[in-house]
Amino acid sequence: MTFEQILFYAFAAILVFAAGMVITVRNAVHAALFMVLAFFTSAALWLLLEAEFLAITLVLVYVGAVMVLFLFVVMMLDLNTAPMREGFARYLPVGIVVALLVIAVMAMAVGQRHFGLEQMPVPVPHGADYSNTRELGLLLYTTYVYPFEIAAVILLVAIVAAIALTLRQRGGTKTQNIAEQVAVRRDDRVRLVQMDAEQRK
Amino acid sequence: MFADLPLLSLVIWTPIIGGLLVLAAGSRNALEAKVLALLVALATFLLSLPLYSGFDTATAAMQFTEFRPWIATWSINYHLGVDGISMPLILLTTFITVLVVIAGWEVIQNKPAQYMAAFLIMAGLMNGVFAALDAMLFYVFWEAMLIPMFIVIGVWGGPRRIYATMKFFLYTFLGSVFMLVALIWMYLQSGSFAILDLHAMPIGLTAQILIFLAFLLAFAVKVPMWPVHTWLPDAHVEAPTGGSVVLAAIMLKLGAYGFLRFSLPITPDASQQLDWLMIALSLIAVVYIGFVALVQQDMKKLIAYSSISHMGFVTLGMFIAWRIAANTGSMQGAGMGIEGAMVQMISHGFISGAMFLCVGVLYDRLHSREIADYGGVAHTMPRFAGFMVLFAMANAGLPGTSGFVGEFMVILASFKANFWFAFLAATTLILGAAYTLWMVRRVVYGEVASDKVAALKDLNGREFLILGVLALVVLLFGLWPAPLLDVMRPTVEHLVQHMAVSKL
Amino acid sequence: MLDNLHNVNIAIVAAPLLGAIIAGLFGGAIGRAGAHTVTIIGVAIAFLLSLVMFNHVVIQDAGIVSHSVYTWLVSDGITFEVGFLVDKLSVMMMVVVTFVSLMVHVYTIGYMAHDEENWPEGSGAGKNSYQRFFSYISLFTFSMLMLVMANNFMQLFFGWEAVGLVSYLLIGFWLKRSSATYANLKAFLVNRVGDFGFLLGIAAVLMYFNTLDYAAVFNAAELQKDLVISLWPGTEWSVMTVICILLFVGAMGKSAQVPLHVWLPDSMEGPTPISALIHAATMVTAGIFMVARMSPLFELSETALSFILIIGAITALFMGFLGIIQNDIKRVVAYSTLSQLGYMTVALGASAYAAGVFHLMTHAFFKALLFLAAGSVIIAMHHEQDMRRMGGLRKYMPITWITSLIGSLALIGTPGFAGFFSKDLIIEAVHASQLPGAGFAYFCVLAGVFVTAFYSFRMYFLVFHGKERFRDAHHGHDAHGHHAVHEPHETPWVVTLPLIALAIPSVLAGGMYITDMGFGNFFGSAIQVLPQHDVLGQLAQDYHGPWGMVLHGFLTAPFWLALAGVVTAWLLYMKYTHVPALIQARLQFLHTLLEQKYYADRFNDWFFAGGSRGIGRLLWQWGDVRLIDGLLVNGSARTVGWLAAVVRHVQSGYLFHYAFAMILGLLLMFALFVIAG
Amino acid sequence: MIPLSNYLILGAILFCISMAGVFINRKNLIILLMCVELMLLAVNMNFIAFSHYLGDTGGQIFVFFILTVAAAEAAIGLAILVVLFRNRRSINVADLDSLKG
Repeated sequence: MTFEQILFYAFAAILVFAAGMVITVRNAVHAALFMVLAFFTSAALWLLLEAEFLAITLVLVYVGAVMVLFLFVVMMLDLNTAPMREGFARYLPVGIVVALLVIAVMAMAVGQRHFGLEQMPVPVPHGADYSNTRELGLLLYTTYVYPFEIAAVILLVAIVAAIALTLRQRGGTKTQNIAEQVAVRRDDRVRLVQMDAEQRK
Repeated sequence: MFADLPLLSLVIWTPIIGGLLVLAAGSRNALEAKVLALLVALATFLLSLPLYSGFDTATAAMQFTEFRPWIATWSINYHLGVDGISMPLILLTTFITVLVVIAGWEVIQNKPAQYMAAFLIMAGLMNGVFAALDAMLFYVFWEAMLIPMFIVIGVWGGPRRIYATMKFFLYTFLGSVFMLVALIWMYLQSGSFAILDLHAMPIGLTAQILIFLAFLLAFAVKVPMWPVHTWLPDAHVEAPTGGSVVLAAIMLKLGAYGFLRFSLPITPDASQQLDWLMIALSLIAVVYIGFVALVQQDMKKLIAYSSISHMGFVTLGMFIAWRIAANTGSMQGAGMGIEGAMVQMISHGFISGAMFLCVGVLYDRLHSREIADYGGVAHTMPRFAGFMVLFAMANAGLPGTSGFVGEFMVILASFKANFWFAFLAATTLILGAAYTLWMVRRVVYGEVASDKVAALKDLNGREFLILGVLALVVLLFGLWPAPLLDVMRPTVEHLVQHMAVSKL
Repeated sequence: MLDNLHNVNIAIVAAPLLGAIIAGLFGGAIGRAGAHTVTIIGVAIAFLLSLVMFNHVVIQDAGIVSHSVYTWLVSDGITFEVGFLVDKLSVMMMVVVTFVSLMVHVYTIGYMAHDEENWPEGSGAGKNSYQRFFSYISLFTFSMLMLVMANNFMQLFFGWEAVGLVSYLLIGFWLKRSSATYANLKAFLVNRVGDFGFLLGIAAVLMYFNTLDYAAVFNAAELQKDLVISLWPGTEWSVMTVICILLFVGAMGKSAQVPLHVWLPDSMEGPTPISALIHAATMVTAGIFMVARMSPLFELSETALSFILIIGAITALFMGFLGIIQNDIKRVVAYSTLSQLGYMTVALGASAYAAGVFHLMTHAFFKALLFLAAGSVIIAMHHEQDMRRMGGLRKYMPITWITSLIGSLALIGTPGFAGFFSKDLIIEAVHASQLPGAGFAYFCVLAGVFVTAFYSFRMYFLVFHGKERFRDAHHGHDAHGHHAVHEPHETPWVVTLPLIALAIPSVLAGGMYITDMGFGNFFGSAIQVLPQHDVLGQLAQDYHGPWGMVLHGFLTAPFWLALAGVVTAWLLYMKYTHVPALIQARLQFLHTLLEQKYYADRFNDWFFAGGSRGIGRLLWQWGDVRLIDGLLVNGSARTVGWLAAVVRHVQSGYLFHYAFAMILGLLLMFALFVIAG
Repeated sequence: MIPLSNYLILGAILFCISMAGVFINRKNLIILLMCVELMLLAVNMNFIAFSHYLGDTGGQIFVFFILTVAAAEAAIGLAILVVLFRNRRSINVADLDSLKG
């Protein structure tokens, strides 16, 4: 077994373990942390596949941003997980059986028979001067430039949407309405009354 | 003077447009609407009279034809015309409509204008069914006609009206869908929806049998034949009097008309192959339903079952031809069967209509259809009792009333086919008399059953008029059916000749 | 000349019809007197014009009058017409019918005079009941004339059913009585059973002759006699036998032959004039008339004739037995009618059509007389019908008494009276007949003579002689219970006049016409008898005029049997009045059997009426309600509903359910691809 | 030498685990979102593996886009989740039934 293979199987095992934990642990924070582990191992596997840029991106974007966001949300909300776990044990066997069946079928589809080394030999590794980032950049800014722009817009929309959804005016908070302050008139504030003097008692 | 008018279009569209006007008028003034409805119905009836007087009894061809392209892409045309089979039925429709409008005059308190309008529109649509010479036009009228009836039962019906109306609608609708499939198939084969073209179109035996069965489903439900008859008693029981009258007098005839217009001429060979089925179902209808009618406790149900039994004669008369040919070697007698069926249809229209009106008269007063609630009605309503006995006798097929003529002819014809056919058919002589007269005995005769019966009022002028007119017609056609037969003879002869020629 | 006769024919049927319509529809306007005047005039016109026709056809012997009035319908090349055939047979019937009817009309004026007592207070139907009654009997006269004057089967059937209708209306005339409405329904239905056969017979005639015209059918009959029909596989019936038996089934219904006799005794629920007119004199003889009319057909089937012979013989004897134990005066006469109808039928079966029709005529007179006399007694007794509460009436109502005696003597066949000639002729004819069953029939008719004499004179003695039992009877008769004993008194002239008028032909009609009708060729071509069946022809060889026959009558068995019957009746009901009760006690079983009318009514009620209701309920509840509606119609609706309910669970609204479904689908698709590929 | 199939099977396993996760954690919206992320990861794994073995960088471009969209999706999903929690004090899927008739 080569070093490469050892790496692959080790990381694969960790990945599967982490994924399994994500779906089974009771605590959502733990689940998020196991997600982080899964992303890290995936990134390592992607490095084996010479996708260095994406591996780094995965760690930066997912572990650094998305999972942190998840953690924020999980911690911010006061979750009562007990009712949400009901039926867990009941559905677990079914879930496992279905999952195993799908795995079996998929493994038959994508197994050695069709995608083994005979059909798909391992490509020659690139030299040290090869830059995955440069390759991607060349493609991304030429052929896929429009999708790239659209992706940017999507992200923008996501930002706007997320803010629009979560932003709210809390009732009871004291804020200034500057426009109203500026537009105020004398009549709104001062009322001149004329009244007879009252005799003191 | 009438010859130049598009009479058939007029008898179709006058009541429909009139019905819409009545609807419009009804929101303002109920009385105005009723008068308008009566005028429209009368006008339609008068417009249909020239169809008889101007009818040429020497030819079997379609008369008063009108032709206008409608949907040219699929060669669907607005093609109308009548022959000796459909013309009397149109007259029956327009005649019964007038009576129904008068019958509902004071009885219907809830939305009278809409009630009248529904009947007028229905009359127009039924005239359309009888006059259509284009299969698609026929189908459109055929289906459209369900809607007013659906509304009439559903809105003005009895306590179980929703069940009844759904049953009625689903039953009839289910049947007619198969007819549509058959029509489209034939269109794809022949490229024409004209009924007369379809008559001439050669079709293989298997296809014929399938088409026949499709038509059978559509028409058997309407007739109705055993075992798809159970919607009728429910519909009749729940329908208002007018609805029952139209249902029994005209709507049932549509199915039988369909057999004459479609099944027999389009698929003669299949009809010949399957005539055992038709005869068996007809005889079951006559005998089985006769027994069932005997034990009914509800007057309307009893009459509804008797309608089914009488319609069994109609289908028997129509499909007896090939058995006659097989037994005697000639088609001599087939015409009598078909003519008997036609006469039976017309006469049943009058008699069952009259019977339902009689029950309606009682129902309006006592709000019960149960036989057990009555007894001794003759003491308080002698004039009514007279009519009731007359129509009951007509229903039992007494010679001298129109009810006899059709049964007589059909029995004579079926004897030529087989002794036992006639034997079973003739049991109606006993059964029909038994259930009708037993009901009469329990309702009309005897001691006054209760205080309610004692307080009954005899017929008023309006009711007397309706029943009187019907009584005259029933007696007229019983004593002198020749005018009716003369009209349909050439058409029936032509039909029999047509049936005798194989289309394979 | 002939055209005039055609118009006469039309007038004969139109006059009573018109009277019926006027009295029926405008009864309220014209009042009682108007109603009976107009109907009596109508029937009188019919009677007089019938005499005109009689004069033309019989006395002048100017040939038959046959013509059609209008075409009823034409179908499939066959013309159905309404038309009249007046030959010697029908003209005799016309005269008898219109004469008896006229008498009954007159009589009814008296009988129905107090009809309002029979109706509940304020009954609308009772308001013009008198007028309506007249309308009905005129309508009956019209129908009966249509029947006898028909020249084709269709019209015969019309008249046949029309008289049934009127009979229905009249039996149930007092419609508040449950027994009356039961009886009329029963009468109509039993008649319908007969008509059922009759209609099939007509259909058979049409099938084999292609016409319904009498003349054409009779002319062609000979040609068709060898045809056979297979009613069920493996059997072959002569067409003529089938036709004749079917037609005779109709006659069995109308003429109340066993087993379709059950309606006639019950029909006595109707007012007595009706019992006289319809259920004794005319309508019930329609069957006899019809068979005589169809003699050219019946002659061709010996099987059918034997059948008729046996049915008639059974009716003649066994219905007579039933008369013995009846206590209701009208029922005795009714059973006697049944028995006499059996005699006529026997005559037909023996091919002695003329004798049958001759008996029909004499019977019409004396039976109408007996009924009207019974009615007269009933009027006098204030609608009491039980003979056990009568007796000794001869002192109070002499005319009724004498006429009844005449009627009874005629009925039992006392030599010299009308009944003697016709009945003796029948007995001799049966004796001479060679058909299978003739021996049995001969025995029955002979025994019947004794029975007839016995019950006739039992009735006569119980009513007119002996103790005046009405004095000690506390009849709780509803309307009259509070009265003291009524002194019976002779009925008014409108009642007695018809009695006298009918008594005359009851005595004379036999002797006058025996030569012509019995042995002569009175009916000419109307009745055809094959030479090998011509029993009357054989008897004619020994015939030496009516006086010879009367003298000979005293020496024959029937006379002695009748005398024995009278003497027995006298012994049992005049001399030793305690004996009948003793006999009844000793022969309890027999008495019960007779009292229950051989259980025929019970059986019919149980088997036919109950059975058909049972079948109806079964077919309805199980066939329609459960099987078709429950299982097929609502069953499919329920199936759709159930399916929808099941499928609706899939639409839970939970995403994970949909997701799971998707996954499963995916799995399946994958599996499919993997396995297939 | 690692054959392509190993990566693909790994992706399949990952996908199935997340699928099973969707199924067994059917009530916890947060875990559901995480499972969706895992699924996308499995898909990405396949893309990259193919891209490597076929020598076509285009596959990685897709991964790039998927990551972008997934990030956006996570952001909006979590935002919705927060709003939801604010309104109903629960993120239990079983409680979200106001659309059910």
